[in-house]
Amino acid sequence: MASNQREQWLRMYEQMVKIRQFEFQANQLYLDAKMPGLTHMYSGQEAVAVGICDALEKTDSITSTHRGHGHCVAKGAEFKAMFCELLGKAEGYCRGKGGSMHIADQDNGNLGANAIVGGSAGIATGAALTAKILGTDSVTVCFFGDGAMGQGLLYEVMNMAALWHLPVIYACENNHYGEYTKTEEMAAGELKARGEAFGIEAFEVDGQNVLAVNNLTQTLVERSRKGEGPFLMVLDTYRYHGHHVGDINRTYYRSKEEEAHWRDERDPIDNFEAHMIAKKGATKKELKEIRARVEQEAKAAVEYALQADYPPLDEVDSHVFAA
Amino acid sequence: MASNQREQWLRMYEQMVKIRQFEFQANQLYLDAKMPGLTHMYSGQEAVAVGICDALEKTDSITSTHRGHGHCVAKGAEFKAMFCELLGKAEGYCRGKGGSMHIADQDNGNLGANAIVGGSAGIATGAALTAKILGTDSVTVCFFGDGAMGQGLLYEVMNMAALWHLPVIYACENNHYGEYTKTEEMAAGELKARGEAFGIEAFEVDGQNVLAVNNLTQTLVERSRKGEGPFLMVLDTYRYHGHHVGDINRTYYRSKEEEAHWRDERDPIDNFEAHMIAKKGATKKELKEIRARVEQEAKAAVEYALQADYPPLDEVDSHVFAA
Amino acid sequence: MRSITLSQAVNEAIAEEMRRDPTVIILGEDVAEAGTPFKVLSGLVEEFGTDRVIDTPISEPGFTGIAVGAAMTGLRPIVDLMFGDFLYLVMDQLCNQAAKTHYMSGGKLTVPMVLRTNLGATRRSAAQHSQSLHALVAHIPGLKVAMPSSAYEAKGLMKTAIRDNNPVVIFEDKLMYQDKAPVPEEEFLIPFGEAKVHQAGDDITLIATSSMVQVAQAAARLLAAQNISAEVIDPRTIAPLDCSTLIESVKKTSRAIVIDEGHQQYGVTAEIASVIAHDAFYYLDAPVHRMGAMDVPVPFSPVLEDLTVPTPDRVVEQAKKLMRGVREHVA
Amino acid sequence: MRSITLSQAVNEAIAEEMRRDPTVIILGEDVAEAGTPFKVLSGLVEEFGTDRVIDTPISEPGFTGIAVGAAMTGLRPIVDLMFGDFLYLVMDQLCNQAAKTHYMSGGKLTVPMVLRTNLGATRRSAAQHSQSLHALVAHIPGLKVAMPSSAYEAKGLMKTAIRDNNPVVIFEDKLMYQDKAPVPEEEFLIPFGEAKVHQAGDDITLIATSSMVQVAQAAARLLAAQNISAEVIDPRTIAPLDCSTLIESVKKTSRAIVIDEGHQQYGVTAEIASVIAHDAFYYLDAPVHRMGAMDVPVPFSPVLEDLTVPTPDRVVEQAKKLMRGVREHVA
Ligand SMILES: Cc1ncc(C[n+]2csc(CCOP(=O)(O)OP(=O)(O)O)c2C)c(N)n1
Ligand SMILES: Cc1ncc(C[n+]2csc(CCOP(=O)(O)OP(=O)(O)O)c2C)c(N)n1
Ligand SMILES: [Mg+2]
Ligand SMILES: [Mg+2]
Repeated sequence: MASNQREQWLRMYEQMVKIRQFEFQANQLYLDAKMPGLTHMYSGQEAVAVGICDALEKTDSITSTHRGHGHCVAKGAEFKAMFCELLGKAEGYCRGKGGSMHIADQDNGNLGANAIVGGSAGIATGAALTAKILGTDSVTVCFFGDGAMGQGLLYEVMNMAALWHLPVIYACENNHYGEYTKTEEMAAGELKARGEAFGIEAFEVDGQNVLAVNNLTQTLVERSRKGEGPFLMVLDTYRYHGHHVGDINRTYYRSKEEEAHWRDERDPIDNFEAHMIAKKGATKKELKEIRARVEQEAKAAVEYALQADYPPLDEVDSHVFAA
Repeated sequence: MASNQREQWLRMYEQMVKIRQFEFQANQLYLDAKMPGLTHMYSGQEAVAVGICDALEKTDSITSTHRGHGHCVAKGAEFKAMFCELLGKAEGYCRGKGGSMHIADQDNGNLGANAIVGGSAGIATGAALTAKILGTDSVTVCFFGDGAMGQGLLYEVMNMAALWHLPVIYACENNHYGEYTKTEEMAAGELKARGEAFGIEAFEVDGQNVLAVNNLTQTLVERSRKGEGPFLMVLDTYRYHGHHVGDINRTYYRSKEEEAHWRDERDPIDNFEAHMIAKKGATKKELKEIRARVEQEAKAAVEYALQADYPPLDEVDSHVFAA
Repeated sequence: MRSITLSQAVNEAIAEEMRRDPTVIILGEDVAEAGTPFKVLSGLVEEFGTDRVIDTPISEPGFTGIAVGAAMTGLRPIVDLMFGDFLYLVMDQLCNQAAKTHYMSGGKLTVPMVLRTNLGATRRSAAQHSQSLHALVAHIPGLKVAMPSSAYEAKGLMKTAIRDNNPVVIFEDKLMYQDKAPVPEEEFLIPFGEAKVHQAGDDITLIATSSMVQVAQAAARLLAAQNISAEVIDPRTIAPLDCSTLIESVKKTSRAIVIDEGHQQYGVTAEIASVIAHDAFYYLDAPVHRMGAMDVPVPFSPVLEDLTVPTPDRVVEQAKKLMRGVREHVA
Repeated sequence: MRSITLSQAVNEAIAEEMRRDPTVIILGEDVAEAGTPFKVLSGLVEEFGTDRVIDTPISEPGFTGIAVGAAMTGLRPIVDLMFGDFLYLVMDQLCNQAAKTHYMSGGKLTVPMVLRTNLGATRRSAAQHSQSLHALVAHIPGLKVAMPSSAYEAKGLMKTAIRDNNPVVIFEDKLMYQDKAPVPEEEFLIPFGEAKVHQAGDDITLIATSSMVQVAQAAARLLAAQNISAEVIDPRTIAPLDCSTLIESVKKTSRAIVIDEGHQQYGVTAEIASVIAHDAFYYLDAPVHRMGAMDVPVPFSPVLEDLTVPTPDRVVEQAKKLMRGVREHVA
């Protein structure tokens, strides 16, 4: 196995573990009543964010969603500033003003989570327009859920992206539910066809397989840089938790068996771990060390964030306008 | 030829002639500076409105557009109340309050023109929802232009119509331009595919051939009544005038040759006339008499409307709220 | 009298009207089995079925438009808009279509629909889930706007809204869903355009909407302890607005504070304050004071968010300034 | 000084800024070859090409959203919204996204975009093409709102808008596009938040926005003939609002009328009137009077439409009532 491939595998593994760990701690903060408000867990979908973001450069952009911690970590964010943001602290990525649903990390190209379902489709497409007009070769990935396929805005911007050949990849994370409703009850026809109808080449991929996601993304990113975009990816995936941390009793909309199936059979981290070991890309011990290290980092970051200061009160009316 | 078919042909012919004549007079009113504001001519597209509306019952509904006179006539409206509306007179369908872009004729099932491109897509779909919930067997046709395919609202409601099997037919009048821009520059992919992607059976039809339009519509209306809807029809057609009556110099966006081609080769009235005569459905003389009678009716209605009263001034703040 | 929560009151109102009138339906996201994320509609789908309690895709403009068409043709749809912040998405269908159809058709078409949504910050939900956007719709002729301040008002106003032949937007305070209040078991409706004097007083009038009525009442109690007698008035509907009740009160007290959770700039406090300052001009002993939410997007951080909304203490502080009536304290 | 039309002024402003800064682009329907239906942008595509003057599909929410993203990443897009009535369609992208991004990101992301659109009735365009909806956006923190009242203002405000690092909404009066005014050939900018005193006066202050400035000026001339000296002030931007110029004027004149073409209820006149009634309270000799457009959808029929908008005669009538200052004439 080539050392750069091994490196990449370990990097993606670590990023997936980081996301899982981040969400574990965030959920814990909620359960311990230390988190203001609610938050939406990305656990289960790690291979999507990581497989995609690993194929991007730092100068490429992403837009994210209400379920955005995974995208944020995968695009390079640090635990400390993320936890600070989730707790409304001044050292958060947005000085505590955005919180979980608006976390943004411009330096790493994360243009922000968005609490309006589908709300960032225009932003992502606009970032791609910038790339085209300024002649940079950067690519933008727009993450959104199957539920966001209900928003007409998406089709408006996909149409323009297609007309103008913009370097944008629409990444639909089909986790089979929008809140408490199954995708089939919300979406007629085929999701993939919804890109194709607007002249966009579209792909379906197993969103639990980080290598499959990564390979496809690498191809599409390369093609996007050559002006062959836009593209639509529909990624089959699953969220392990409820819609948000408070959605505990959910058997009325999905069965425990279904949840168990995804966790037991299709976990993106477990399966990648098995794959790496089988292919001799890593040893069990190595991987265990990574998990232990990430857990320590996460715990330390949580401790740090809990102790960190809130923003000074006079910041309440700063940043309404830029200078 | 069966007498009921002959009757239908003559009826459709007369309706097309009425629309052409209505628009001729409306344009004349504009040129004579007797018309408040601007208006959008339907001339050239007659076979669409007539072919479709002839397949509907009075209890079926339509929603219309800024280019709505044709739909209004085809669904059964009278010249007098229409011209009164265009001139802002009290005897207009909307007491002069709506004007050309908002003309509605509830008694005949015309839920109204709409000055927001695509703005009536929700209304039409809602009317179909009413039919389904109340168990009437009425069908709604939603008229809109190729340009309206840019509005995301359309896809949102098509999706719901498909999910809920609503009796609605989306009739896209592709006249190849939205204002001063060609459809190809506004719409990526295929228009028909945009219905199909949302699980809607879609059809393309020659919008200049009133029989083709009518036949297809009859089938779709029947199927809609059986709960097999929704459907999308994309009708190939052409507007003879500019985008609105004031759009006179238009060679910068479309050629005189193209305009001549459509007028000379594909005129829906001329071609239907030739067809009827060839098939012995009517004589030249009969048709000439129809044209003459319609012209007289139109002129009389214009005279009437010009003399009619404006609404009393105290109506300015009535009808803001229903009792 | 029994007490029920605001959530139960809304649920009862809708259930009663749905029993009474088979044309009443509900459209919205997760309104059926889930009974909405706030659980306000729990049980309705069980009673009325999925034909009348309809789960939609996440398509606010679309299902609002569908409601407009349904209302024009014989139904009385209730649109459930999960957060008031999503109003921006439905403005075209609500303001260009629903609000204008009756007028544009010269009185022929009617649009009897209700859009129920919510308002209110301090729930740690950040800038896109905390707005109080009622001023936007109150600006548009053709819309009625109701703002219940308790379970009692929530029930009576909702029933009136459903029976109204016009588009009505009704804003519930999302922090108040679990608050209980006495609500009669017998049927009642609350007419639109009638303000409620929650508490009579002589020295100053506190006019407050929705979530801010509790704030005004708390302030009134604190003021009473300092021998200042405050009258607390709740317009209940801001369109139509019951100007005369407000003005008569201020003519009596000569001082007023208007408290509302929408942004202050170009917001509801401006309309109400300017109506009073105009019509009670010759009776005022001090300027009419406005207290809206701060003119900032709602910040996530709890320490900042709490600063953005009027509180009883801040109302008391202002009331005392106005009572002193000293010029330099007022500006 | 040469005189040019408001349309030319806008065109010049944009052309100058596009020459100066290659990141300025235009997005909208029929903005390129057609130069917009009002022909305001004629010639720009010839100079700057279709890469920078971009015809869009009829997708207002979509291209506004694209502009937000473009602005966040290095461009300065000008969004052309053909009619102000279509604002409803773009409210989410404008108010939930553009307006809040800088704040929500703790000051990291900026959204330097301009949304240019129009307002104004009496063009016989009926209810969906005649609205003046500037109050809606002025209510939202994070947006700046400019309202030029002449070619001069149109040029100076547009240039400032394009250079501003925030989302700016600029409303042109569609009936004024052919109106000429002196505009210097040399470059100039008009700062936001500075009202302009078009005419000094002693007896009454007429505060008017956009289309209503001409109405106020005409009224002032009529009043002068009756020995009433009116001061005419144009805020030029309603967000930020130059309160102090307005207040100083009213402190001097002791009377004010606020004139604006938006609907009166919950509109711009309410904000301005309540600011004055508060801050100039001790100086007022009569209530501040508001004159907005009637609270009705704009009717098509010319005889009705003309009733809905303030006119010089009606301003004069009100001014004279206020000058008499007699109680019963005011209410
Ligand atoms: C415009 C809008 N409508 C509704 C909501 C409420 N809401 C938040 S998340 C969500 C479900 C989104 O589903 P999906 O896009 O599939 O994302 P997932 O939660 O499954 O990751 C809904 C309805 C919202 N935030 N924005
Ligand atoms: C939402 C909206 N955007 C823009 C306009 C301005 N406008 C009026 S008609 C029109 C073109 C519509 O094209 P199409 O739907 O093809 O209808 P056609 O005029 O060709 O019949 C445009 C852009 C509008 N009225 N509404
Ligand atoms: Mg989902
Ligand atoms: Mg067209």
